[in-house]
Amino acid sequence: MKNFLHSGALPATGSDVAEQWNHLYDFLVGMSFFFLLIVVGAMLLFIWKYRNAKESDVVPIKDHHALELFWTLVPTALVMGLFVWGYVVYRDMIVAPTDAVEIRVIGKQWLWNFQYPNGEILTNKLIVPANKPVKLIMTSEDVLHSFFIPAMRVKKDVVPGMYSSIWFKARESGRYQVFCAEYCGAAHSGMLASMYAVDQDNWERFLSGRKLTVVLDEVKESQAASNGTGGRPTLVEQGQMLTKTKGCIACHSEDGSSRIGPSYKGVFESEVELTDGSKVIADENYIRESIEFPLKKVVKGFAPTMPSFKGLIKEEEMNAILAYIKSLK
Amino acid sequence: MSNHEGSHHHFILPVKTGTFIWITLMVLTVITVWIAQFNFGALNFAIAMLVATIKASLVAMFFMGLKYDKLENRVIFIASLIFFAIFMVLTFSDLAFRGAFRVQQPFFAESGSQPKFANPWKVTPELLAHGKAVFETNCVTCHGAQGKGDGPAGSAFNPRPRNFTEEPGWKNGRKPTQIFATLKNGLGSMPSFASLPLDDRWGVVHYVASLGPNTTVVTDADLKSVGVDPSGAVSAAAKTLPIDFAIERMATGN
Amino acid sequence: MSSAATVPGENYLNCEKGLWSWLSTLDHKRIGVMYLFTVLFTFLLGGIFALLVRIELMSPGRTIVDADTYNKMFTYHGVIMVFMVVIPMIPAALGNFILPMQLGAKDVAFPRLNLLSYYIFVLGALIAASTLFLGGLDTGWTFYTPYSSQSSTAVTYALLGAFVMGFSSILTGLNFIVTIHKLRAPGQTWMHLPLFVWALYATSIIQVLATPVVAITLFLVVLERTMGIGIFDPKLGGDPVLFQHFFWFYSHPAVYIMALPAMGVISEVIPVYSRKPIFGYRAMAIAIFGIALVAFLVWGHHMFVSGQSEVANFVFSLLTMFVAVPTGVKVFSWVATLYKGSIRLTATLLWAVGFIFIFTIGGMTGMFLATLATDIHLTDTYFVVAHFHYVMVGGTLFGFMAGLHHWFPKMFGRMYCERSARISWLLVFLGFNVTFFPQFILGAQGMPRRYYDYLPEFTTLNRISTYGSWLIGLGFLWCAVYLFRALRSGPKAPDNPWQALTLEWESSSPPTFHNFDHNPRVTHGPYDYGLIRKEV
Amino acid sequence: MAHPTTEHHYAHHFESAEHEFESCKQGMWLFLMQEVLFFSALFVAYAVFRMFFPEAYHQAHHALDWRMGGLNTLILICSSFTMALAVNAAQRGLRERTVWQLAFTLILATGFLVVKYFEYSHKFHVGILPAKYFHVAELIGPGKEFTDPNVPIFFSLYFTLTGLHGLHVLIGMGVIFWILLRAARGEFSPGYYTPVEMVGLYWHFVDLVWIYLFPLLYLIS
Repeated sequence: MKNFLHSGALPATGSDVAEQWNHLYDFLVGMSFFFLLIVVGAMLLFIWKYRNAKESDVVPIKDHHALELFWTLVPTALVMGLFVWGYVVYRDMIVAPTDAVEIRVIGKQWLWNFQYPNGEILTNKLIVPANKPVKLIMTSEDVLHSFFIPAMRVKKDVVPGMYSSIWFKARESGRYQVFCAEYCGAAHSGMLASMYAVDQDNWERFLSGRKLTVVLDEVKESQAASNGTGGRPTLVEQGQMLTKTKGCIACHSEDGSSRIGPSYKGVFESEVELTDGSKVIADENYIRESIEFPLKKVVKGFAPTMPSFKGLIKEEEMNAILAYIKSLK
Repeated sequence: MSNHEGSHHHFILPVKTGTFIWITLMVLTVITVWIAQFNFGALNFAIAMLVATIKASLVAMFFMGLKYDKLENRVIFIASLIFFAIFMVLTFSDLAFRGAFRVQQPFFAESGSQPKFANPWKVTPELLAHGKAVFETNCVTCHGAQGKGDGPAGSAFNPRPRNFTEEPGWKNGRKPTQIFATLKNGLGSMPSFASLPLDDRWGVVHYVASLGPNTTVVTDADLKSVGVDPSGAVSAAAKTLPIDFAIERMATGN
Repeated sequence: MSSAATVPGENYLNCEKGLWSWLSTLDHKRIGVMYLFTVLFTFLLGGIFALLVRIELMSPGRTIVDADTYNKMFTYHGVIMVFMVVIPMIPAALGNFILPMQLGAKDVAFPRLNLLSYYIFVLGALIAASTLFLGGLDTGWTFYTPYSSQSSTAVTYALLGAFVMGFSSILTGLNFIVTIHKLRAPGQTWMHLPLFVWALYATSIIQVLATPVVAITLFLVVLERTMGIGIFDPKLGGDPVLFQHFFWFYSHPAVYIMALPAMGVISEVIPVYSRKPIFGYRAMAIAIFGIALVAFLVWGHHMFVSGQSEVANFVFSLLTMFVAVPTGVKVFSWVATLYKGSIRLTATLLWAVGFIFIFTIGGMTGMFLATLATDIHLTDTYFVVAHFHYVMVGGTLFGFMAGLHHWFPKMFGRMYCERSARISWLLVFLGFNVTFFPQFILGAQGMPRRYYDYLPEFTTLNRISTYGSWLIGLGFLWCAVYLFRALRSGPKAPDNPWQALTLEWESSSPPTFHNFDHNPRVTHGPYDYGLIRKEV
Repeated sequence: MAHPTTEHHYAHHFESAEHEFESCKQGMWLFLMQEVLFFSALFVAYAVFRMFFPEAYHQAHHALDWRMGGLNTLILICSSFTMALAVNAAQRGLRERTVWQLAFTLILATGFLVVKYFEYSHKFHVGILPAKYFHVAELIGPGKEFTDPNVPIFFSLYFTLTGLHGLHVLIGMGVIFWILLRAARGEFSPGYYTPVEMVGLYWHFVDLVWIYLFPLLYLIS
């Protein structure tokens, strides 16, 4: 029964709270169908039964107090019960255990930065320990965003000038999708992040800056794409992944279409015209400069809106991104 | 509509009653001001509101004639106040209980990443040179290399970017503190440059101020007005960690 | 006053001729008709945007437009549909025409104010529409700060447009309240008022009480943009969530400005076509006011994840639960009215039946969103999109269509083709469910709303939804065709084609300039079907 | 005091002049109802930020001169009184007195705006502007420095509240002038004085709002 209701209709159940949430949701679905069946069933039955009945056969019933009382009081009791149930689950959703791992989140148009206790900052990549409560303390740099992990059934607006928080405990390690759920402008739908729940050993490795022993999903995907050559992904593939995780593709397409900024396709070593009319060759230096100081040399026809990524991209990552852009002839 | 017929007597407020109400209102106003001179703590607010409500009731009941009006009209007016109260109470059910998470927001307070220049509000030739360098990376696209507002990207904007070499037309004024505020908050199409380090910003401010005629100097009073304590690096106003500073630190990871 | 002598065949449509006689008319019927055509035009506009939005969402990534354009399209769809279609649709268009007639009055209390309201509405709509040529509008219809105070699009004009339209709504409400209080015909006691009047009465009260708050709120955002007052700007010490309180203090009751009149229409239609008194008249009237009152106490349920305090979440969730009770009473009473009636399944009743089906789904899914825990996951996803379309489109629009088909012969003196009307209903009803039911599943799966691009796994349901939207479009297109044909060459309508008992049917079709040839006197309840005959 | 109604032609959908008058009056009360709610959002915002930043409110109110505010309160109360007298005169058919009282009301309203003008221009001069443009170039006086960072938000509310109220005063002056002309033309009588009474209600409401604004803005301890 549960599988029938959930298959395809709900995201994965990632935590114990999500499990509780599912029960409540199931109840609501059942209740809705029950009432819908009563209302629509009765309606169709009456219409069918009394269609074209003679007007003289009409029984002019004006009211029935007992019946009315019944369908006032029963729903009242029902919704009160529903409120209590909803509130009980809600308490579990918002009150974080005191031993939760705290990770800070900053939303900005249109990416997520995650700041870890060890000082690491990752963009659009949230690494958390599995089976341990995690509390996210979030704020925004510009407009409203909303941090939403469907599998954990948690969501909270990220508000400038204010800290909001959510918590969850992922049951299993793996990749979970993160969305921005509050409309925040042009690339709202590109403001995605991946959450990776890793086991205790890897979490400690991550905190101490050592190499993880697990291969994160996105790398696995690219392995499959690289046609079974095995081993680590190529530099170009890494670069492609990075443009996704850093949020670049929210504004820069890889297929030649214009978004907020120019497309990567064919840009490398081409001559681009800048807003001041001068022309530059888009070589490694120019692209790197544009990533770190985006407002310095803006391509003609585009607004100077890109945030600086200085300090957010490691040298190795920069190399991979450049290699990737170079590959898009 | 028989219920509307008949010779209903319009109530006419007698001049004598009106005069009495008027005098009472004047006296109550004087009382409000007088009481405000004493300090009863939280009670002051309650007293002020009580007196105001007495005055308002007098106006509504007599001048507006609600005391003698139809029930319907009385209900209408009182209902509007009830819904006002609902609005207030339910909004406060959020805001009065939100305190813990709120970030106190200083408006011009700056704070101390390790600056290259101490007290950057004091002009020095080195700071000016530094400001020129910062200007050339961040501002020339719109304001032009000479600061004449003729930068290449500037042509896209309406109004055009400020010409720094002219005296008139500065929306926020061209005292250094005022330029500083513009840098911090942005103006029209110009984005905020609050993310630049403090001394970078002051450098730009001095450089921009030096481009035009009649360079003004920063006085201690000016600095105070933007929340900078002239004697030290951090303003006393920044008792709590300012949010943009916090974000800056978080984003750069130090 | 004595009844005006009428020339046979003369009615409100032909008593004066020329465009100017329309533009300067003080006749509530003509103003109602002008509203009707204005609203139908804006509905067409909003509908085109809706179809474009759905086409863009046919496949992930770019389909026809870029992200910026998409954001503007859904914003225009929302702004037009909310402020220019569903809010004025029933009260201003149908209400203006029908309300005074149901009361037995010659006009609304303040005819000049009524015309002024219309022009204010048009002015506001034009100001808002001017943004189309001034850089567009990309904030979403909710205008949430700080995005709306920072967006470089023509937000200021859109806000001013909505601000101006707000006053049209307020003045219409004011006018209706006084009309209902003061202009009832002899015998038209409170307990003899048709439920449509009750519904418009409650609606008007909401309009007068709530609309000024959104007016000032939008104005504050204008000041924020132009003068930097910073009340909603966290950088200046303001609070962006406060905007949401102000906004929803109006916009939640506004949902009932949209839904209550539709409920009123349904309460008119069902007794007429089942030849039976409405079940539980008194409870129905009380329920209307119950809903209107609770409407003001529940706005915070739009903000469960906004960062508002847990106390507020608790209070608002609890209060929201009570909306279900009067709404349930209404739905059950409608169904009970059908019991042992003599059902004539006309197109009008079909729209009403469609209303009950869709509104029940809309209401039940509202429970998911009122319940704190489930709301956390579902809010800001397509679940919400589906829910409010089930309430707004399924509710208001189906109610409007029922009302339009019910009163069309009275308004224009022509009959439409019943068969065509049923086909149109079938297309819209099927199309609606095909469009929006998949969106419940999309939302439960976690697809956030206002997304230009989406993950590949959401493709199938999105595509089904888009196909459904074409069915809806087709249905309304067909509806426009047969109604237009009826206007031009439909058979002449009798005065009371549906044998209804409410007062508006006592006048000729179309009504004369003064509505009635005699001064009407009410001697029976509005729904005394089967009771009057017995007395006779 | 029921007067013959023959001199006023009421609209065709009313039964009598009395009926029309009562309807208009109720319409006016409903209009005032929406006015209450119109101002309510600003009062809620005022209360919210007062709760958040009590110290800022306290510091900021030093920049407002309670003498000016008090004077304006007295002016408005007087104008309310003259308005009440004008309505009284119109009800009794005293045409000349109606005109005079309305003229007094207009003069007092002008006085209110003049005082307001001095207050505003002083603030603009010293750099007290809505929050984003707030830049105080000079200190207000010894011991009255703004040290709280949220002072500007108070002035945003001050300008919005008093500005909107001022706008109401301005509109009020317009309609008072309009009925003054009509009264001078002798259009009103004991049988028909609806516009005078309606404008009177509006004007008292404007006074009513100020009665609260004065202590809320000028007298914060």
